Order: sequence, then C-alpha cells, then structure tokens
Amino acid sequence: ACGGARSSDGGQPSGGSAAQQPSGGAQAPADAGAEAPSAGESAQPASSLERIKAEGVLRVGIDASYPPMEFVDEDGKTPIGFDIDLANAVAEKLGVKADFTIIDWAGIQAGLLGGHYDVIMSSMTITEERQKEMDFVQYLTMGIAYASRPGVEVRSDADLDGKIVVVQEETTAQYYVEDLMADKGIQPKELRSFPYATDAFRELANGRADVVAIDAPVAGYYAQLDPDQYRVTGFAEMDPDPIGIALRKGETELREALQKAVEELEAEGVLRELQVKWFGDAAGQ
Amino acid sequence: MARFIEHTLNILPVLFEGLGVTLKLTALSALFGTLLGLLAALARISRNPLFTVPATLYVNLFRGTPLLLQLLFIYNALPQLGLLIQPFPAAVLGYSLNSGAYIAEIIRAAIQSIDRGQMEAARSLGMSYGLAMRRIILPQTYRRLLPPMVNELSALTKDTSLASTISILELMKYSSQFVSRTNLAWQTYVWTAAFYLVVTMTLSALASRLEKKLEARG
Amino acid sequence: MARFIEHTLNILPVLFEGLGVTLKLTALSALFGTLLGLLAALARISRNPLFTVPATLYVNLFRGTPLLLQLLFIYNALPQLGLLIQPFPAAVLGYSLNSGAYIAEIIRAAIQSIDRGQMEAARSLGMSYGLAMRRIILPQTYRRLLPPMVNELSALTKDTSLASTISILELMKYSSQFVSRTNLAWQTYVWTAAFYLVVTMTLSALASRLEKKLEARG
Amino acid sequence: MGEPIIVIEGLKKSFGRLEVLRGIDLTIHQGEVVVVIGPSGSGKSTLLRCINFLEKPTAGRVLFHGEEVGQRLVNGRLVPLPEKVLDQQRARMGMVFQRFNLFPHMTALENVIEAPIRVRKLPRHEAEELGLRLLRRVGLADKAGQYPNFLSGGQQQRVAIARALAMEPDVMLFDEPTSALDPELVGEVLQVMQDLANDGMTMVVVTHEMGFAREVGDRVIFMDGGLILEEGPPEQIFGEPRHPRTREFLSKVLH
Amino acid sequence: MGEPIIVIEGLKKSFGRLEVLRGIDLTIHQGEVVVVIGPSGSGKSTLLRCINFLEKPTAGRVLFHGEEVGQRLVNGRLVPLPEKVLDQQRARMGMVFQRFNLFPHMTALENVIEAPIRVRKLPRHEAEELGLRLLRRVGLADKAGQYPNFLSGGQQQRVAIARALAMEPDVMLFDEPTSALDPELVGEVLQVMQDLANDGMTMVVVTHEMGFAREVGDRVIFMDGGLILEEGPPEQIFGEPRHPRTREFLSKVLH
Ligand SMILES: Nc1ncnc2c1ncn2[C@@H]1O[C@H](COP(=O)(O)OP(=O)(O)OP(=O)(O)O)[C@@H](O)[C@H]1O
Ligand SMILES: Nc1ncnc2c1ncn2[C@@H]1O[C@H](COP(=O)(O)OP(=O)(O)OP(=O)(O)O)[C@@H](O)[C@H]1O
Ligand SMILES: NC(=O)CC[C@H](N)C(=O)O
Ligand SMILES: [Mg+2]
Ligand SMILES: [Mg+2]
Repeated sequence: ACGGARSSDGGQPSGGSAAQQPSGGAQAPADAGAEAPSAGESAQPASSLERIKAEGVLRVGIDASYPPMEFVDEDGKTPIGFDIDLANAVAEKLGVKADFTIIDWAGIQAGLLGGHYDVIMSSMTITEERQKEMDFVQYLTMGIAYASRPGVEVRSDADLDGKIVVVQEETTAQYYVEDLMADKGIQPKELRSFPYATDAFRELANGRADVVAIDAPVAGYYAQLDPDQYRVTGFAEMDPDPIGIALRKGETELREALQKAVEELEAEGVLRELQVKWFGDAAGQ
Repeated sequence: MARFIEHTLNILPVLFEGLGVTLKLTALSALFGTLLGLLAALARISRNPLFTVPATLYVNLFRGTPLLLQLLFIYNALPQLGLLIQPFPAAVLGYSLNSGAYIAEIIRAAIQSIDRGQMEAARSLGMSYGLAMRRIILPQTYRRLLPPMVNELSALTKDTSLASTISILELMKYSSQFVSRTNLAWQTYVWTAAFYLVVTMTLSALASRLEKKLEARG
Repeated sequence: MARFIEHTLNILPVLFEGLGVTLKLTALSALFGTLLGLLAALARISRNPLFTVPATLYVNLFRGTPLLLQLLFIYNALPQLGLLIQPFPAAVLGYSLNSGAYIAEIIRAAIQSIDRGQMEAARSLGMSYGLAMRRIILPQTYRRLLPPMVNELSALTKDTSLASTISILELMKYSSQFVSRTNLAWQTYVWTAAFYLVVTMTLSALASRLEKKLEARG
Repeated sequence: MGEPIIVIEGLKKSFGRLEVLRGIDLTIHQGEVVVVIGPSGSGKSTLLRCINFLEKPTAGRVLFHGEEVGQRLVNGRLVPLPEKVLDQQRARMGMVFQRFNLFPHMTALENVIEAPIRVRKLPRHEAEELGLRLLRRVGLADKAGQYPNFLSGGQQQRVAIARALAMEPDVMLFDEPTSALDPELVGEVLQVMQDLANDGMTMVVVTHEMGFAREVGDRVIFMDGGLILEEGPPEQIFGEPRHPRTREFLSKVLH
Repeated sequence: MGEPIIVIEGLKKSFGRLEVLRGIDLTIHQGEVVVVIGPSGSGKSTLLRCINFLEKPTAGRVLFHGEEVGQRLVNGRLVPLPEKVLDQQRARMGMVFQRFNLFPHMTALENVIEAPIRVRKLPRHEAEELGLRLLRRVGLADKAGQYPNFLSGGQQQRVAIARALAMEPDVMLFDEPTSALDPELVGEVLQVMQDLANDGMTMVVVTHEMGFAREVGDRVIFMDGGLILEEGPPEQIFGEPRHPRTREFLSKVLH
C-alpha cells in the first residue's frame, strides 16, 4: 500500500495536469510553444521536444539523495535508482539520451522553471500547489512512512506528538507534518528539516532524532539496509500520492511524448520490472 | 505592483523570523569566537612551543578548510566518534571554532602592528610581559581591531547562511523555502539580500562611528 | 586498518575528480575576479563619481550579502528575468563577481598603502596620473598584494564548496555524496579536509617563497 | 639678477578651515638661490607644493615663465588647466622631497631615466647616457644598478636630485632635503646642492641648515603663520634680523 | 667620582652573523654623565639596550649595583635570571627613547603614574602627587590631562623623561633623545636633561648634540664598529681627538 505503479484508475487528482490549459512557462520558447502547440508554425522557435530531439539529450533534474529512487553508486558519483532507469527508458522512447543534473531538492523546481533541465524525475509528488507552476506525467503513487529509531514506535500521525521528527526540506512529508501541526493539533517536540534525505536517516542512526517522515519506498530501503537502526513503524494516514515527471507548463508536445512513453513502458511491463528491481518483493502490489 | 506588494507582505514576516535566528547564531558565535581567538593569538605570539604549536595547528586547520566541511564534520562525524551535539549548539561550536581561527589572526596582526617600542618602553619601566600586554599593548589594538573585526562579524553573519545544512532555520533557509513554495525567486532573493545588507551595513556604520570616537582621542 | 585502507582507496579517486572541478572553478573565477577587482579598485579611487558610485555599489553589494544568495540569484532568479546561464558559467560568474568585490578592496588598500610621496614624486616629474599608476604605483603593490590575494584565493577554493547548490559537482559534493552512500563520515571528511589543506597550504607556501624572492630586492 | 622665472601673487591656501598660506607674494629670478626658513607649520612646504601645483591654491596665482600653473582665473573662478599642460609645466620644475621618494622597485639609474623616457620620450640609450652623466655628477656613478633600499639616505637623496635634473628643469624646488638624514650624511647632499647653485641653477630651498642658507643663499625668506615676515640677503637676516619672530626663531635654531 | 653603578665587562652582541658590539668595557659611576657619540650603526643604541637587557648580550656581562643584569654565567653558560628579578633591575634604570614611545592611549599623567602604580605598587593618590610633581619639573604641569598625540615632540619627550623618573631610578639611559625633534624643540629637552644632570642624576646619553656633550658631559665615549675607540673628558675629545676616526667623525658632524 505504500508504493504502486500508476494505474489508469489510480489516485491522480482531478485527472489534472494533462487537461490543464497552458498558462505560460518561464521561457520564451515555452510560451511560444504553448500558444501554438502545432509543430507546423515555422515562424516560431522550435518546441522543446524538437529541441530535445535535435540535441539528442533529455536533461533530467534529480536530487540524488533519495534511495532507491535516485542516489549515487558506491563510487560516490554515478546516479542510479528507479528514476534513473526510468528516465533512461523514457529517453530511449524519445530517441534521445538522458543527461542528469544533480541538484538540491529545495532548488529543483526553480532549476526546472529557470530552464536548467527539461524535466524533473525525482519522485516528485503531484500536488495542487506544484501544478500551478508545472505540468506532470504520472508514473507511480507513494504514501508517506514513519521510520523510527530503535526504541521508538511511531505508528500513526498522533504518535508524532512529542517526538523529534525529521524530514527532507520542502518535501510533501514536511508539508504533511506541518499540516498535522496546524490542523490536527499534533505537536512534535521539533520538526527538523535537512537538504538531503540521507541526512534525515543519519539523524535516526546517531539517535539525535526519533522519527523520519518520508516517502515509503525510501523508508523501506533504509529498513532493509540496516534493520537494527531503521524500522518502518507506521504510515501517514492518507491515500498514496501520485508521483510524476515534472515539466514546464505549456510544453504540450513534450508532455504528450512523455505521457506516451510512460504508457508504453507500463504496457511493456518495464515499469513493473523496475519496481521489482528497486523496491524488491515488498513493493508494488 | 499590487502583486509585488502582496508578495512582500508575505515574505517579510518569514524573513524576520529567520533574521532572529541568524542574529542569535552570529552573536553567540562571535562571542565565543572572540574569546577563542584572543587565546589563540596570545598563544601564537608566545615563545613557548607548548602554546604556539597547537594554536598554529588550530588556526591553519580552520582557515584552511571549508566552513561547510567543518559544520558537517561536527554534525555528522563527531557522533560517529562518540560526541553527539544538538543542531544549534553544533552550529555555535562550528561557527565559533571557525571565526576563532580568523579572529586569532586578526588579533595577532593587531598586536604585532603595535610599535615594538611600546613593549620596550613598558618593559624598561619594569613591567612584566603580561602586565605590559594587558595594560599597554592590548588597549592600543582596539582601534585597529575594529575594522577587521567588523569584517569578520559581517562574514559570520553571511556564513550563517550555511547553517541550514545542519537543519538550522535561519534567514537564508526561510528564504529558499519561500522560493521553493512560491517560486518568487528574484523577489524573495532581493528582499533577503536587503536583510543581510541592513545587518552588514549597520555593522560598518556603527564601527565607523565608534572609530571616529576612538580617533577623537588622537 | 585494512578497512581503512580499503575505504581510502575508494574515496581517493572520487575526491581527485572533485578536486579537478574545484581547481578549475577556482582558477577561472580568480582570473576574472582579479580583472574585475582591478577595474573596480581603480574606479573607486578615481575622483569621478561616474566611476566611484557604481564601483562602490558593486563592492558593497557583493561583500554585504552571502555568496550562497548570490549563486542562487544567478542560477534561479536571473532566468526569471530572462537570462539563462548554464551551471558552470553561472558558477564562474557568481564566484568572479564575489571575489572581484573582495579583490577590489584588496587592490584599493594596497594602492592606498603606497606612500603618497610616490605619486607626488611621479607627478612632479611630469608623469600623468595613468602613467604614474601603471609604472610607479601598481608595481609597488605586488608584494603587498601577495598575502591578501593568496588569502582570497584560498577563500575562493573553500567557497567553491557551495557550488553544489547550483548543481556543480565539486570536491565537497563528491565528499558528502560519498558519506551519504557509505556512511563513512569522519574518514571521508578527514580526507576531504586534507585535499583542501593541500591546496590552501600549497598556495601559502608558494606565496611566501615568491614573497622572499621579491623581498630580496630590498 | 636674471629674468623672473616664478612669480607668486597673493597666494592663499587653506585646508578646510585652517589657513596655511595667507597671502604670499614672491618673485624668483633666473639663477637665484632662494632659501626659505621658518618654524614648523609655518607653511614652507605648502608654498613649495603650490608652486608645482601638488597643492591647489585657494586664491592667488603662480606664474611660471609667465604662464599660470595648474589653473587659470576665468570670470573670477579658478578653472583647472588640461592635465597635459600641467604635466608639461611640472616637467620643467624639479622637486626634491624630504623623504627622497625614490621609486623602490627601480634601480638608481632606472629612477633617473624613467621620466625622460616616458615623459620626454628620449630614446633609451640617450636617456641612459644622460642618467649616467647625472649620477656621476652627484658622485654615484658606481651605484647606477643599486636599488634604493641598499643606498644610504644621503645617496638616495643624491639620486633624487639626479632624477629631478634628468628632466632638465628650469628651477629646482627642495623641501628640507637633508632633514631626514643622519648628521654625517648631510654634508654630501649640501655639497651637491652647492655645486648645482654654482652651475647657475635657479633654486628654492626650504631648509633648517643655516650654514647652507648663509653661504649659498642669494636671498633668505623667513615665513611664519603663512606669511613672509621678512626677507633679505643672508647677511642681513642672520646678522641683523628686523622682525622679533625672526630673532626668536634664529636664537632657538642656532643654539 | 662616586661609586660604580654600572660595570660593563667584555660585552659582545651579535645579530646573526653581524657583530654589533665587539667587546665593550665601561664603568659608570654615581652622579656621572657619560655621553656616547659615534657614527650611525656603530652600536651605540645596542650598548644602551644591552645595559637594561632589552637586548640579550651574546657574551660578557653587565653589572648593575654589582649584580648581573638579566642573565648570569653558570658553568660557562649564560642562564637567564627569573623575570621578576629582571623586572626589578629594569625598574631602577630609566630609559628614554629616540621616538619617545609614550603610551598613546593614556594621558601624560597616566603615562607617568602607570608603572609606579602597577610595578612599585604606590597608592594612586601618591602616584598622582609624584606624577604631577615630575610633570612640573619638566615644565608640563598644565599638560597632565593631555593625550600624547596632542603634544609636540619636545613635550612628548619631556613626558617620557618624567615617566622614567617616576620609577625613581638610579641611572637614566638616553638614546638620541632629541634627534626625532624639530630643531626648535631640541633646546627644551636638552634643558631638562641638563637640570637633571645638575641635580646629580647618573646618566648615559647617546646623542649627536655636541654642544650638550661638551657642556654637560663628564666623559665622552667615541664608538665605532662596535668598539670604544676613544674616551675622555669633552675638552680632550673635542679639542684634541687622538684617534683618526674620531677626528673624521667630528669634522663631519661639526660642519
Ligand atoms: N594635506 C593637508 N591637510 C591638512 N592640513 C595640512 C595639510 N598639509 C599641511 N597641513 C597643515 O598646514 C600647516 C602648514 O604645513 P606645512 O607642511 O606647509 O608646514 P612647514 O612649514 O613645511 O612645516 P615643517 O617644517 O614641519 O615641514 C600645518 O599646520 C599642517 O598641519
Ligand atoms: N634587532 C636587530 N637585528 C639585526 N640587526 C640589528 C638589530 N638592531 C641593530 N642592528 C644592527 O646593528 C648595528 C648597530 O645598530 P645600533 O642601532 O646599535 O647603531 P647606532 O650606533 O645606534 O646607530 P644610529 O646612530 O643609527 O642609531 C646596525 O648595523 C644595525 O643595523
Ligand atoms: N525526491 C524527493 O525528495 C521527493 C519527495 C516527495 N515525494 C515530494 O515530492 O516532495
Ligand atoms: Mg615642511
Ligand atoms: Mg641608535
């Protein structure tokens, strides 16, 4: 129940992004593309899909601190993970290569909107707020899990009360806990946020904090990695959120191409394979 | 324009909250850093290698490596070596050690810039080294210390922008949070810059006023 | 012990790769920063407000705000204002602008530390301001510039540890990625510190050798 | 007495509210050696520095060869001359400073030939010939390749004199050229200055060396409080000073 | 002639390979005024500074009231005395420097009373009484509250003398006390020194003021190259110097 492939009837809110009217991205080419989505407009600059194809590179922004979704190999530098494999597969569908830009999560959206890369494939949850700025192509769903330090049992939202809670900054897990605090009166002893998910788990390991709230696959990864230090003791009381590829608004052609690629990968069972590869048996039922 | 004003009204309270933390962290670190720096400076100019060697190592180590690395070492590596420090104290420790190394060099330079004749005159009157340092040399360094110390204080203020890596919520972190939630990058950054500028410019202004006052004596 | 050696063998190649980026970024930024700094310094000491005002604004703005903010502004806010710069050029721009502001003050201080009599002697021989600056004043600043410029170069080297926030993979980023992957915090940080120390200490050593050479002339 | 080379009329100079020169009139003729004496702070250096416009006069004017130096009175306002003109005027007045102000990064010879090459545009070999000749004249032919910091004060000051002479100036201004020197080194510099005077150089010399003033000076000027209080031939000034301030000053200096 | 106060035996001092003092023997008696003259670099300052151990002698010894100053020869090696002992020895030798070295952050009076209060442990009011008395003695009673930077060089040097006297020393060491002064201000300092000599103070004075040496000195020492080349009463040294170096030096200085 904590992570699953996008299903056609899955938890996508409002069928959202695909139907959304293009409302202007940050870049002039994007704007132009938005107003004239048909590729036939010779007077307009090439759409971003055309540019990607011309360059032969799909530039992908990732926060490489989020195992097993995206992290670095043991050499300390090569990006690996579910999203990396998926991005490579998607790029292949577009007939190009994926090129990864590693950037802090808190700045990942600004980097996309600024035009430093074409898409974000970094387990980004599709939220209403984010949809105001970006379009999405969904490919997974994820819930939020609570990973506790040995001796602490956080089973439910209410159990966060009085605990030192750690999150990665500017993630939906942080927003979720903040909402609990604001709306449900749950009062953690402290809500501590770090740039990287790996920092959050280190807090558990050295006992400086009680619980990490984070996307379930990541919690599961750590629990598997070192069961003595990390245990998944509970889940946020919510429906799994949709996860998607983020792109600038109005790049309709690109969005459609990505959508098509994801659908094909799902149909071919690739998505499923990747889940098994990266989440193991526990994943994606 | 109306939107800009609206954003501003949203941004300012957040930034003010961050500024408070920034100032608190700066002030505490400056305090401990100055004490540490004074000790290290006196140790370095002494002629006893029992003092000079560790002081020199300390100063070179902390001036020779990035602050970010120092913060991460204190926060992430010390627990592995058995020393667990909470975020805010860890930040204060890191910034104090770092600024202490710089302040040590500032104080040392100031002491060494005092004419050798001052120490000689004091010693020739029968004053001991410690007495001469305390009554004659150090008081004369104050005016010379002022500009570099204010620089260091400014540097410290700006450097606290790294504290978010160890989960301290200060001005810069609030600022980047706001950017990530609203996507108002340049507006937020301009306001954030203004906040830092107000602090650093106020420091310089206070310093130059104080300097004039000290100068009045001749 | 065997494990420590094994870790070391794993860490070193990654750190070397990061060091390459760090050095390249430092060198380019130092080059442009020095050019910028020289121009800004000359502008600030001129008596023409058309030069002094913008130069002073530039210096104060970049010395008064955190480097991190400057980098983020260039990377995230400039595109919103219509200027998209690739990460590495953006980093070089940010570091050049930042170090340029500090170097401007270094050069200005050095020029102003040259005895006024030098300029007067040159002018009294009928040399123009520009000729006197170029042939008489600036050459005399070299020796005085050396220590603060080396400091600035060290600072720049260390400051490149922030470049990962704008997606540059340099020494510090490789180091912290290695830590997050292997959890070998202190071992990795110690090696990383050693890398930075080697650079900064080499710089000081070169500088003091060069200084001695310049001093030989008296 | 030769032609007037420098004519100073109603010269005033203030630093902020401090009036340092309060109306100086003085004419210096071709070949004349004018010695300026007076207590510390009386404005001697400022007078000298106004002559070649290192200080900008607040009022009055300085004429050099009949031309105003540095600035010109236009409709009652002082308007600066173009820098080029000023540079040329300065090139024709040599100045020797109390603290020598040699260029420390250049050898003695380089110090001497720098301005001839860059300002007078002499070819390097000509400039070097001139430079060596002048260094010989001040007794330092063997020090041409030496850097200033390896020269004694007296040697440095003699190089400075050679440097000023290398511009072939029409007048030499000396501002206490020996007062930064060890007493034993004073003589060698005074000797060079005396030779220069004997060769007919026009000179304005601020000094505390009363022996030199008496022997070499054609005219002695006594300044105090920004004014010329008394002037006359050395015999008169030293023998029978008229102004009580002159007498007081001389009694202190000639202890 | 009084008792010997300072006895210098075989004193040598090197800076690295530079031998600055090459064997000095000298005895200074109670109430005597010894004037040391000699060219620049001859070691005059170093001799003075070795007496109160501001420089550590390389060989030989300095006895003050029969006690070795600063270090003692033990088994052929020079062993430093405890700092406390040295401080007490220094407290009884006043020193006056060429560049005054007043403490700029203290008023004239504070300069004078600092050491009496901190070192001699005088109660503040007694120290102030003493300080004012000494300032009056050097003619500066009205400048007690003034900071050094607002005093003329001559006034500063007189405060420095008062400061040294405040420790009630047995001997005063002067290192060119007037050579940083404007010529007009030299007289007032020499006057204070002369008064001091008349009051019977034992003094060692390095100076270029030959008038003072002649009038006030009991004995004149001529140094060159780290050695005492000649010594005698001023009449003899100035009237009929025996050593050719002395003659050469005097001829330069008395130009
Ligand atoms: N640049 C300046 N700014 C302010 N005051 C100045 C400046 N230059 C000189 N003065 C003041 O002007 C007065 C006269 O100075 P000047 O140097 O002309 O005197 P002087 O007769 O040459 O004295 P000295 O014998 O000490 O060299 C002094 O009170 C001095 O402090
Ligand atoms: N601390 C030092 N280190 C190295 N050399 C020194 C030091 N102090 C003095 N000397 C050298 O020792 C020599 C004698 O110096 P000293 O100051 O005693 O001479 P002096 O007779 O006082 O000369 P002056 O009349 O110039 O004051 C000089 O060559 C000087 O350069
Ligand atoms: N890579 C991540 O940190 C994703 C975190 C979370 N799914 C979010 O979208 O906020
Ligand atoms: Mg003068
Ligand atoms: Mg001396």
